[in-house]
Amino acid sequence: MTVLSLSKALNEGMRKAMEDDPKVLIMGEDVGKLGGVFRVTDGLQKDFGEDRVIDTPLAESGIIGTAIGLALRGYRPVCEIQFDGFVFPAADQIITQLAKMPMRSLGAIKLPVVVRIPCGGGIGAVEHHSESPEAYFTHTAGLRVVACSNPADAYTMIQQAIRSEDPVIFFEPKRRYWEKAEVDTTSTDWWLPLDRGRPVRQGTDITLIAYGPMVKTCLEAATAAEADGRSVEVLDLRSLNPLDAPLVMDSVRRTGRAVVVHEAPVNSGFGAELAARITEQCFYQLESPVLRVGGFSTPYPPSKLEEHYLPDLDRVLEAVDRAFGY
Amino acid sequence: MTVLSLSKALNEGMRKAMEDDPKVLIMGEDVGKLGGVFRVTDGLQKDFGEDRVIDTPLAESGIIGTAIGLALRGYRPVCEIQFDGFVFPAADQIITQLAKMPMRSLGAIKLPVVVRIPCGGGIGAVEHHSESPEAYFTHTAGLRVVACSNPADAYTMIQQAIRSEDPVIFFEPKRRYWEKAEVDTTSTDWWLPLDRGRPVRQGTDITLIAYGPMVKTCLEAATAAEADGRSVEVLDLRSLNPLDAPLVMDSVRRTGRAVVVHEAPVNSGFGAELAARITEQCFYQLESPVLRVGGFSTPYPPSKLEEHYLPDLDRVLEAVDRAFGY
Amino acid sequence: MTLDASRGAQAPPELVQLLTPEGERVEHPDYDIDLKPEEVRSLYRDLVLVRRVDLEAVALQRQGELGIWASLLGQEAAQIGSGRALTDADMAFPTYREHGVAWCRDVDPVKLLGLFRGVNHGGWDPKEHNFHLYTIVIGSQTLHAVGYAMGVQRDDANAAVIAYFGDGASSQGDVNESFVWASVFNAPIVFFCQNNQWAISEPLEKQSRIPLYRRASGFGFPGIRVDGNDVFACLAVTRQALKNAREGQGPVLIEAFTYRMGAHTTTDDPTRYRVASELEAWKLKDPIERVKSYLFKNEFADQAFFDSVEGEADQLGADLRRRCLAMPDPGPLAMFEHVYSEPHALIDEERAQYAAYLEGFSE
Amino acid sequence: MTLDASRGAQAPPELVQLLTPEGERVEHPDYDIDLKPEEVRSLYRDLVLVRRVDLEAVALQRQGELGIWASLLGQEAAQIGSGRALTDADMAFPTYREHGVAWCRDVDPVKLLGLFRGVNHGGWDPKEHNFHLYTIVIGSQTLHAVGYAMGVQRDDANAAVIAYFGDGASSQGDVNESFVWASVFNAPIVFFCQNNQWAISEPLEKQSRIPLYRRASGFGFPGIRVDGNDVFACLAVTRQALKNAREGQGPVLIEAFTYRMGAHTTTDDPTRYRVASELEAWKLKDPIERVKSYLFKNEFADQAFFDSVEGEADQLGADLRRRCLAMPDPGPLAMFEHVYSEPHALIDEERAQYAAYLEGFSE
Ligand SMILES: Cc1ncc(C[n+]2csc(CCOP(=O)(O)OP(=O)(O)O)c2C)c(N)n1
Ligand SMILES: Cc1ncc(C[n+]2csc(CCOP(=O)(O)OP(=O)(O)O)c2C)c(N)n1
Ligand SMILES: [Mg+2]
Ligand SMILES: [Mg+2]
Repeated sequence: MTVLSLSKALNEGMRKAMEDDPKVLIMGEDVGKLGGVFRVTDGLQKDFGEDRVIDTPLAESGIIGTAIGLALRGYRPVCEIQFDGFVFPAADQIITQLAKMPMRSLGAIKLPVVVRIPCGGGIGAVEHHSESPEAYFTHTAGLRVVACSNPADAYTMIQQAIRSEDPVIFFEPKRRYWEKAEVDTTSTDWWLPLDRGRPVRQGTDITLIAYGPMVKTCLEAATAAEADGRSVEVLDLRSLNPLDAPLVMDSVRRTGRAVVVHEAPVNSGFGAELAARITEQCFYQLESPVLRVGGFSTPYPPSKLEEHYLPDLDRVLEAVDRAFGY
Repeated sequence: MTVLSLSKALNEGMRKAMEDDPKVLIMGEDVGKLGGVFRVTDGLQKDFGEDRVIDTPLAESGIIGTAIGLALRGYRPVCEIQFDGFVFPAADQIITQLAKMPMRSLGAIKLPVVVRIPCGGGIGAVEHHSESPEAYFTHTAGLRVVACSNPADAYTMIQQAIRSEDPVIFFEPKRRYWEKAEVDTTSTDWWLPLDRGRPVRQGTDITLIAYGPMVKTCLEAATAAEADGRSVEVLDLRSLNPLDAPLVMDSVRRTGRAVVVHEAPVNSGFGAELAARITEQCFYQLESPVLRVGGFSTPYPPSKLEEHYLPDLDRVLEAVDRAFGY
Repeated sequence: MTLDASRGAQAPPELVQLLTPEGERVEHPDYDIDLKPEEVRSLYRDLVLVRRVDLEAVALQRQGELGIWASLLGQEAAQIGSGRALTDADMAFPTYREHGVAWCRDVDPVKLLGLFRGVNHGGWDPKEHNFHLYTIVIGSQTLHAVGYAMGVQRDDANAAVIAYFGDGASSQGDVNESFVWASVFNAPIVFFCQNNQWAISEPLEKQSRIPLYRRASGFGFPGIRVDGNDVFACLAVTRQALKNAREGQGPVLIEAFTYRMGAHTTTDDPTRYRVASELEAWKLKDPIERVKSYLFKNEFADQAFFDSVEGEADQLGADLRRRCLAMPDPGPLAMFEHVYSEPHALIDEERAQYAAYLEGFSE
Repeated sequence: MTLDASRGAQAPPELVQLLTPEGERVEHPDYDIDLKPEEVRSLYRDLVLVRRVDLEAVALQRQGELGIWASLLGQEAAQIGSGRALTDADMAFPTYREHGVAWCRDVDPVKLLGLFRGVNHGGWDPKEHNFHLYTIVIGSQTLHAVGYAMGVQRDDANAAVIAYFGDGASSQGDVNESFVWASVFNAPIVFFCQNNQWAISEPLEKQSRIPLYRRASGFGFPGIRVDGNDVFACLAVTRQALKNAREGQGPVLIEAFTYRMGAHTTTDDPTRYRVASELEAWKLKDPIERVKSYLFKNEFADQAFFDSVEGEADQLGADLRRRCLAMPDPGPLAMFEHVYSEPHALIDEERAQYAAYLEGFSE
């Protein structure tokens, strides 16, 4: 057992993957000497050299496009997008090429490319540095989309993502980078498959569904709700595409109520998919509609307002209350 | 009353807008002499000149980026993206700039830019020419997203979109371009506001919700369902962002059942938002979950398979049946 | 120098030409090529055969057997010349029009038809032929090519990469980013731009106000303009560029100055935007005629040879047609295949549901 | 010629310099400028004042009053020189670091702080100052600038546009597309690239293997490299380029060869990736010191003048600090404003709901 911060856990996971497989490459802006603006790739260039940890020109489409080419040549590139809001110049390469090329090739091509995206708000940053663009990717067939919420998952999931033969969009909750926890780096017995979610708190009255940064917020809300006598179950989805549907449906069938929480705008967000799917599959068990807590239908606001924009304990609890109002 | 095809109605609408306001410009690939690959801008360059109907270099980010600049200078650019699948190189300019700049400016800037996107399948085309990317834009705050389904709406909505002070993503159902109907080009009394939907068929048992190309499909399904003794209401949303929520909710509260139909993949598609929102607002009235019919979680398939991928009368009816199974 | 843009553009003095439209061999200070008669005959054969493949495909489209077709008519020399310059270890990234390069890479022509017939999005194994799938999104493949070349560098392999794109594509951000990458990493790549003067209805002037080969200088690597209708020149220049790339000298941009003799695709109507005289002028520069003249004048081939190639072409065309019609349609559940390389719960669920739905009909 | 990249790069012979680091006026065959002493004093004053604004902002960030700050330290001459070349009718599109240009466009410095303090995303009216908002997404603004310039063309206005971007930005597709557009439409635009040698931790070599000003030649318009620490040269070269643009001669790329003396932003730690000696070498080329020397040597200014500017700077700094602290935080419902220019049902609904939610707490 080692105590690792989430960012260090990612770093160790990548290091392990690079040691295990010489085809694994790291690429992105400032990932080399600087170790990335969040230091997630700290020390890797020093140890693996400039050919394996590549400081790229400043162009996100170029990063993903060349990563695809490297993958076609047998490499396994792990790309860093510096901040969530800067993934959009790469949207075309991700959506029309990375996601679709394997199917286009009738299976002749596999693209084991990982796109790491530090995501979400809460760090007092300027515009474009606090976004949660996951719904753009969950809607894009051909991609796997995952989000880690804690150091242990960060450590295992990044390795699994790198080993996956499919392209993986890998969300990292930037405001949790510095949170620490024990991680067992000596065994893989405890690893959960990459496409499985995890119940992080048992409960009987309502299910909170979250991923990435909001898992912690939901756990806090669950604890607070307990004081009101409500037994709250919390699920950490981990994988958004594919969804661990059995996990979600089993829980909601038991509790009869669900609230989905994410930082991205509610409107057309991933919570909509969850709500729609849960309602379809648990219609007779639902005591209240699946409620959604998330960002508003506005651009991410200036940081002085982010506490209002971001779901917090109070807004989650208010939704829980509303759910019980039905 | 004139009989116009949908594409000609768009053409006439743009012509009218250009006559009314010298600041209106058309820009895009092949929009000039060729009149666009679907001839939607046919004849406009001849009549308004190359300064107002601009054949651009082949780069979608450039089209939207320069359109933003022209709008900053007081122009009202109407951009054509040649096919749905080619909007992604412009994703960054649309999502981080066009959508967000007005808010960024605290209202000092308005961006009356229209982005026309011929969308959807059913024309036997090759990859990237049959997609329905609306959900990427409904999730993007700051944009208005609309879709026309018939010549009359095409004629009015394009003019309203051009007059709107907000950026508008304007979807045109390419497989309906050649369908004709009477359009009253002499009066504006009958115009519906751009953000309002329209019931296109009255019914009492179930509500079909569609937009763009699927409106016609739903109308056909409704007629077929009548034979089974089911009275089906059909709504043409027209505006996806904002949604005409009163229209939708009133209908579903009356019928108690709803099926959303679109060509885009169901997973994280716009139907999810509708389903989630309807369930939240009509929970007690719903006799069955809101069901969704749409594309599968695969890239758009080769055209020999598109009849399977695209929702058709049978798949809509099957969903209607399923809804009545609850 | 007889070749010009025929739209009043100056005859580009920089253009590398080794065989005139009249079939005369000419000298060039920097490039030369020594071709034995049988090599020239073999080039001629390729030119004729790919033109026939193309003509047959156009005919198949007319008869409704293909949804659309992008003809290479007029660009045979650029494609055969550059394609034959490749070694087996080299890798090529095409657009959607490189049927001639596909031919050089031993891709069975019938496999090219799948995409246009709508039975698949790409019907061959790129690794088997070192020929990537066709890419429709303009310019995207140039970045894949550079990435691949960076892989070649890391493998220390004796190989180079060639990326095809059009004059229109030169405006895309991706293409310019690929120039940045290639230059910064000194990647072993040849950018082969077929300037066929048109991007659908837009003439070159809508993409650039200077010759395209000069774009490279802005990124710090050499650009060369070659007579794209001269198969000798295309072969010589591409061969040299690939060799330089393999030897670590980094990227080169080749602009093959040519002409799209046909419509953009079978759905296009070029009479809407270009004048007939332009086409007529370019017909005089036909890439096949000049090789024929050369062979004939030099008595490197006789009528029997030309007849036999013609016969081969007839057979190829008939065979292609037959095999096109025999191509099986994919089954409906095929669309769920290969979306992911590993099992995926949602796809499995949808496949099962749709299979059940189809079952319902057959009952 | 004394200025070089100080990382072993060759001293670029092409660099336009009119004032040496030692404060000597030098001649240049193509560019000259005739500045009266009071004009030079005024330039000096601007340089000193914007540096003070910057220093104060850095201090405010250190004290937690700003979330982050992007310092212009070292780039004052590039910004004041180019900024002062603009006429009122000209339009400027900045990145996030053009505080000196903002100063020239009469944007109250306190308005620059809003973005960095997190009270807004952009605090001034671009139309009022003909100075667009800061743009954070690298390179995006260059396309806006070209579009704006195309509007200027259509208005037949006597104006030009200037687009600022960094060396790192030169790799972005958008920037290269803006070159294509500007060239094809012959737009009245000056691209002003501040090559401050670094894009966060990446040295110029990661973006280009040749001097950046040469990029323009690949797109068919002129590129010029100017000593970016020489305010005279920046003013002269930019003025000329803008004049040419206004007169219909199309785009120009100016590469201002300068240096980012500070960290990328206040959250950056440049000691991780660059050596101290580099900074020391560039200190000798300080953009302010050389003007001071020049004024002093030529007796165009005395100590009293320098003292008075210093006093003004002190006041400006104190004033900025006071007004920064006094900046009101936005109310929570502000985030629903200006998302759309016309009423929007969803925003209205969410605003009302959130207002009610907040009400709930105050009860
Ligand atoms: C990103 C993108 N935008 C638009 C299109 C539509 N389109 C297909 S081919 C073409 C013109 C391409 O011209 P060029 O690059 O010169 O190649 P050519 O067809 O002449 O070989 C266009 C605009 C596309 N395929 N991809
Ligand atoms: C599209 C995009 N990608 C990444 C970033 C993160 N980022 C901010 S500044 C910067 C470096 C910019 O370098 P340069 O263009 O040289 O400008 P400078 O900061 O040196 O003035 C990066 C990578 C961004 N803002 N936008
Ligand atoms: Mg072309
Ligand atoms: Mg820089």
